[in-house]
Amino acid sequence: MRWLNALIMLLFVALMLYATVGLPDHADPQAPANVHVSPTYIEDTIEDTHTPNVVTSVLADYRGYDTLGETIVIFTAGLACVLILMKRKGNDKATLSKHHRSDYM
Amino acid sequence: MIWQIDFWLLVILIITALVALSVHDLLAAVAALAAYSFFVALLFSQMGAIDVAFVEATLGAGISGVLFIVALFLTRRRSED
Amino acid sequence: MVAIDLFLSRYVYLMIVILLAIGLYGMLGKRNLLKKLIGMNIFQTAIFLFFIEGATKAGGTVPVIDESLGMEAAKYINPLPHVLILTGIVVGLSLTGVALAFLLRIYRAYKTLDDRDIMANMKESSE
Amino acid sequence: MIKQHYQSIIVQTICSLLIPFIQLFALYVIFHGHYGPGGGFQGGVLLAVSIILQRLYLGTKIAHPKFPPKLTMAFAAVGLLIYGLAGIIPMAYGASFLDYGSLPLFWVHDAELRALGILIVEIGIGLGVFGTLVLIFDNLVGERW
Repeated sequence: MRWLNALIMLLFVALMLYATVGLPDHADPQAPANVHVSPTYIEDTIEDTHTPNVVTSVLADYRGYDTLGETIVIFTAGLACVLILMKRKGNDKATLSKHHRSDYM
Repeated sequence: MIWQIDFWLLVILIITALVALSVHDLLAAVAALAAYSFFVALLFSQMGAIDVAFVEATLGAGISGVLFIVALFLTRRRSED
Repeated sequence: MVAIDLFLSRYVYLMIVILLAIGLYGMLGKRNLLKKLIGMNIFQTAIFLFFIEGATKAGGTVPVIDESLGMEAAKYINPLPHVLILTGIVVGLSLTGVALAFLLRIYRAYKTLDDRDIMANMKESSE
Repeated sequence: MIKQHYQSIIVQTICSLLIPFIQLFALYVIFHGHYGPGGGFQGGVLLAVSIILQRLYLGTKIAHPKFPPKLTMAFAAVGLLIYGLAGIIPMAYGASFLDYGSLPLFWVHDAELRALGILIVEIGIGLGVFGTLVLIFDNLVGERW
């Protein structure tokens, strides 16, 4: 088992280092991620929204749908926390016995 | 971007990550994880992402540590490995 | 000189790969469930570092528009990965909260956090 | 676990002095998010930190009547509702979903209306994050009340 873990980690590191070769250089202004859509956001933010902080205007205006889904995810996580830790009906001792343990989990 | 500061912050990051995984006392591991999060926040602000640094410093180094410690006191503090 | 240039353009990726490997080791190699969770946090933060590293530009400053600096896109770093990672960090914390709730539930049922003990206990109870 | 209050007068004095300033700073972070680092997520987290600090130093017996745990779910739901209404109300006026430019506030104009819409949405996000984080903390602690 230990050798299997070591092998998986070695393969992972080798794959990641191989993938690093194709990435753009450190702080390259002409990298593909920096030239496609973000210049539009930076140049239009004052005119469109009067908001100097570009991160806020992209977060709440240009990509507001994304943030709506993310807020729903956080709310769902809170609900899941309540439901997991809720005290169930019937006492815990009975559900902890060996016969019912698979049902309990 | 001053590359010396960047490099040494990354080295400190690796050391704190190894410490967080290798101590046997889980409270010390959680403290090392909070220190790791704070150094990540420093690195984010060094890279120019101030909003992300703010959120990492409040969430990763603040509330995350509190939640881990609450779960720790309700379970067991020692770990075997 | 070529070696120094190559190192200066790649060292952040190298360190991030090391951090990813440490997080993966924590998730695979450690037996305590809380240690596995700490490893997951380290892995997650390394991915965030990779995204923020991809957003930097040489000669760019913080993405808050300053009137005296002008409006050209080359003077500010890329704000789009910052938005994605901002939401990613908050989702990661709520994920940690749900994982800790599961951990408390497991401890209440099995009285241990060691995954070999939990597996032995499950095998024993199913027989 | 934290039913009783903390038995040190120094900790109690410092925490009770610190909490109003944390809440003021959280409101500043939410409302100043247009011009500097900050916004709904950070402000909501700071509000949650102030409530969690109050629960830690006063103990749940005294701190729960000050901010009841039942309210946290309501805060999270109200935050999500504010966000959803800011998305749906423009649809009634013929615009698309989440288009703040046609919110029914007729005394502000185009770009300023969008800035106001961003502020409304940030307040919604802040309330949602605040409610959810305090909810998770209460449920994790609440095993041995």
